[in-house]
Amino acid sequence: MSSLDGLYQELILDHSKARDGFGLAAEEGACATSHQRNPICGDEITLRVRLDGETIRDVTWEGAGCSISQASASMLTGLIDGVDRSTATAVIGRFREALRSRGTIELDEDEFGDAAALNGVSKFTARVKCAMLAWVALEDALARA
Amino acid sequence: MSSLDGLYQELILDHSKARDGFGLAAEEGACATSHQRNPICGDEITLRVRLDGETIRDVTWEGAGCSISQASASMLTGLIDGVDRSTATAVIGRFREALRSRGTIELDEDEFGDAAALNGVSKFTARVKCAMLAWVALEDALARA
Amino acid sequence: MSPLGFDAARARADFPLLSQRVNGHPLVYLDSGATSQKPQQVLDAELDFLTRTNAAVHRGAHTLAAEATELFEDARHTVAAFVGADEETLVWTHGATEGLNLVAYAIGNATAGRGAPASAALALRSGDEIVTTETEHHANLLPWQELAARTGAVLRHVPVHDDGTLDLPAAATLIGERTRVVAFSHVSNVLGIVNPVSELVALAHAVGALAVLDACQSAPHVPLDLPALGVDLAVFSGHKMLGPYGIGGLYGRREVLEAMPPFLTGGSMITTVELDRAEYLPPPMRFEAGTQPVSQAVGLAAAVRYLEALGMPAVHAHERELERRMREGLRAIEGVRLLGDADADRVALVAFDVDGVHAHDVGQVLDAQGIAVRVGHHCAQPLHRRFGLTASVRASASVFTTPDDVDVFVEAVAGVRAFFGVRS
Amino acid sequence: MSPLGFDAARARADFPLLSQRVNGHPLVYLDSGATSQKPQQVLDAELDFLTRTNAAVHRGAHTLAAEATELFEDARHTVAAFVGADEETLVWTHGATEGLNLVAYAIGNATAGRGAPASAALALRSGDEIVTTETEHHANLLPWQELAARTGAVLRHVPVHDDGTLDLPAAATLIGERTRVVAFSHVSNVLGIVNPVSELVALAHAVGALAVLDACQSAPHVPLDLPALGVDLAVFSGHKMLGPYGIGGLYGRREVLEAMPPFLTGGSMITTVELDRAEYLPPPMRFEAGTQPVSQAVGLAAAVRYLEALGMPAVHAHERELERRMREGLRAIEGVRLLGDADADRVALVAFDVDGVHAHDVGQVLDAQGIAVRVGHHCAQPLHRRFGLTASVRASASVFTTPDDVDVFVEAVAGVRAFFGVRS
Ligand SMILES: Cc1ncc(COP(=O)(O)O)c(C=O)c1O
Ligand SMILES: Cc1ncc(COP(=O)(O)O)c(C=O)c1O
Repeated sequence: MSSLDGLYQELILDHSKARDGFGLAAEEGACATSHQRNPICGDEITLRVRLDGETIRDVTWEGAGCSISQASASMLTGLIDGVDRSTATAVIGRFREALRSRGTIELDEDEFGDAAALNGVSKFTARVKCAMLAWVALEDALARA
Repeated sequence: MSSLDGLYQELILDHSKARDGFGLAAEEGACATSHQRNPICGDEITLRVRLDGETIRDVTWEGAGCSISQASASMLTGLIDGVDRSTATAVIGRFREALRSRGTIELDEDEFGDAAALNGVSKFTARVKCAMLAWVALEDALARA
Repeated sequence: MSPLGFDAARARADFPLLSQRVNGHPLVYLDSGATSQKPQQVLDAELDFLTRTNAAVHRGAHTLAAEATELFEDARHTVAAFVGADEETLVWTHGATEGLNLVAYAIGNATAGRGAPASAALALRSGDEIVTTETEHHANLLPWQELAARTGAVLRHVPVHDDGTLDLPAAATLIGERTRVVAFSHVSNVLGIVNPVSELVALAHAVGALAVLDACQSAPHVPLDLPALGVDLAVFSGHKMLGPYGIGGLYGRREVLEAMPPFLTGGSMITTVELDRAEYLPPPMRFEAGTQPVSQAVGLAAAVRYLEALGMPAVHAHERELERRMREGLRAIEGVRLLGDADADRVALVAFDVDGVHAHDVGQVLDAQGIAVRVGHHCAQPLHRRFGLTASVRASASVFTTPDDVDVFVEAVAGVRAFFGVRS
Repeated sequence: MSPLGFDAARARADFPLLSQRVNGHPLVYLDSGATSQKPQQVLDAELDFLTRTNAAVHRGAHTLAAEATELFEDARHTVAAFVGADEETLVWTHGATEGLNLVAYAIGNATAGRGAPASAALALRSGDEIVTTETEHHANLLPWQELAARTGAVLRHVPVHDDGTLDLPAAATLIGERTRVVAFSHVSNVLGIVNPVSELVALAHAVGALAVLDACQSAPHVPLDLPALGVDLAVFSGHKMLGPYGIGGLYGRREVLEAMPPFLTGGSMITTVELDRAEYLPPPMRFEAGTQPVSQAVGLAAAVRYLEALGMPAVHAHERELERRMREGLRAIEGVRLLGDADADRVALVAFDVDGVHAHDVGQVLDAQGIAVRVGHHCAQPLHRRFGLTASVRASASVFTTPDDVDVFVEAVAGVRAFFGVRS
């Protein structure tokens, strides 16, 4: 199960249980919310950020899904808090690129923090959508805000 | 072209030009008419018989089609004139059986007269419908009468 | 070998795909409910057709066209006989989804005034009811939803018990005077239980409604005699019964097909076409517009002959053995819940939930061991919602599935919760 | 070999079926307009998929399913690129007939109030007009007749000149304020003439009508760039372009596909399903209900790669040479009349009448010499009526057709009238 261990790194299993940011905050002040769904497995997420000018604050989310999608949302929460919008958008773009690269682009730990543990996902093309779910929600929320 | 000669016997080519019974008679007295169409090639025939009690009289027809269908209608005209209905129905049945037999059942000249020359058709499954067209029209006309 | 002399290991050797290793393990393919693998006999039949006889059917006078037409119509005869039907009552479709849409649209077209005078009997009035069940595949829900939306008809749904059996007393109440269509699956693709067709047909016919059967998940697994079941219409898909993609069948009682206006229109289903109007052929050709999936029909006939050579009663007995083994094995695993665990007549298909582990993750762990199962809602979202889930894991067997395959699978499921560190 | 370096004899060697003898003669297959033969590369691609990768796409998490999904989506990319389109604008269908029905039914569904708010723009009002042409295949006539009958729209038809070219001034008059759809073929399957797409698209767009192109007979023969042609929607069939049966494509401009309500409904085209309602995915998946013809999509991609390796400009040049040779040869035969003999841009397809000999009989005589042509109305009854015929003989070529094939064919036609004793 070595390729499997590459996918389900310890950090992922931990995040999938800890779920940082889980529990949607009330809509107060300048907020942006997005609901995303993976039609294949029925997984869904609702993600909300508060905006302090151009700065993202208080990422919270709610939803059900596989360990990859839950861990990814949890990791995103920590990564993006306090970051400004344009940086966040760029980070999401690079995350997507790496995940779609079939293992040819590595997620840099300096840039992606815990989320770098999602590296292994890019070799499992069917799971890329799971890992992307929260990130697509954030992208969509920012685009609407 | 030997198999072709088996299909297009001299008698068939002659009948396809002579076309006995061609030219639809006016509807007078006890008549039965049927219009049949081969949807594949667009060939059609309208066939009419006069009924003298149970006896078939004056078979006439009109229509356009390939040499096989025209010859077959022409041959049918001579064969069926003066025959009684139930005999005609039986003859049509045996004709169909022979044509669908892929060459295993021969058309008997005593029973089928000139139409026995259509024997070769049964080996050309795509042409069976052409040869049957007038006979199906007669069958239908009798069924309605 | 089973008592019936059924040798799945020997059948397995006929399926070239199954000889491969996946992730270093021998492939255990338990996703036949989604699509089955194809035996060499089917691949050969289609290839042979394409390399020796291929030509447009029902059209040319040339030799190839005549031969192709014969093979195509022989295939219709073979497949019709497999479901107990006459060839004139079997319409080729591209699959069950198209078949169900065909029926729904034909009824819609009758409602819009199309078709022969007899078609009027199929027309729906606002407030007429269409009854399906809570257990249906989306293919047997959405076409009816859309038909209802277009015609003002109302949808009703027969509920399902916790054990996966349909609530027949509720069905008897639901199916009433206004009911015009009762559409249900022979076997649900999530529950694996053989539904009581005759009872539902009787309820439908008692009120003059059409009984429409989705036989997708029964055709490859249980002996079928559609006319004997009394259904008015039934659909199945070739790719789920060892045949090619893109081919399926719609069976219809003669009178019902006769009354249905066309659905798809185009070449080869007409007698006369003018620029502004057309006349249509009788069934089955009325419903077969355009170039048909000819090589696939020939392939499906080969699939059906393959199943007949094994013998459908033997296939069903084999599957009953497998399903018992699967269910017993899974029941013994802590945290595993089966969806619809009734000891009814069944096919070898089970869906289950592993407490604390998402279906996707279960599937991934199995895949790493070479075991292919399906995860998700299996195109039955309402049924999953009914069981309080969004997704489940489904294992489904076929003629080539061995008891060993089942054991490997059960053992792998038993290890899943430990892998994810879920405490019992 | 042609000046462009096109070697049809070498291509011919790739087609296993063509090596056979028919009635004692080498097969001369001139029925590609009905269905083309398939090169080994296509047969191999499909077989390879079925024996190594086959699994349900877009669904499982297991390894085979992931690989199958990739091949399936790569195929979409390849086929889309072949017609100049982005993959999101290519919808899989089972063939051109289904594609045209999809468009007509989607418009019908929009008229019935289905779809998103944007769908309302597609709705027809009574008296709205749908324009096709006198030259259309039944597949591009009947779906519009049925749509018109259901919605109260009116059909109009662009007439055709004796030489087979469309009457453009008449089209300019016909296409007016009430016109909502202009549907026409790129190349008629009887005339072989490449129609002036840009002119017709301009007329359609000038009045805000949708331009729908039937590209069945152009896709295998001329380089295609559908977005550059400006059409809103276009259809083609795999089996006419060296690919498998049961697969085809519908190209649509993004905004148009976006506005279209679904046609077939079922699995894999939804986001959420409840018992009484559902939400649908965006295009192209919104239009791909149920199990798709996966191996056939992979096969069609291989066909398209085969054509691209030959080079579509070279293919077209090769065909132009063949069509000139055919038409010159036939014109020289007494009693032979060509349907639509304009020296326009053409593909290598000609239909003709032999004075005094029925098309069926002509076909039979050619078949006896191993030459496969099509006889009948070729699903274009109105066009035949326009030319005073019920049936004609059609010869149609492909990449594997050699000048020798054409010569054998022309010589055989020259002998037909003598065989039937028709005096000149
Ligand atoms: C019960 C049931 N009905 C309908 C379908 C749809 O079949 P297809 O996708 O082959 O059209 C399926 C399979 O997905 C099924 O399992
Ligand atoms: C011009 C044209 N349109 C449409 C069709 C229908 O294509 P299919 O039968 O593959 O659906 C054909 C072929 O028969 C055709 O030649």
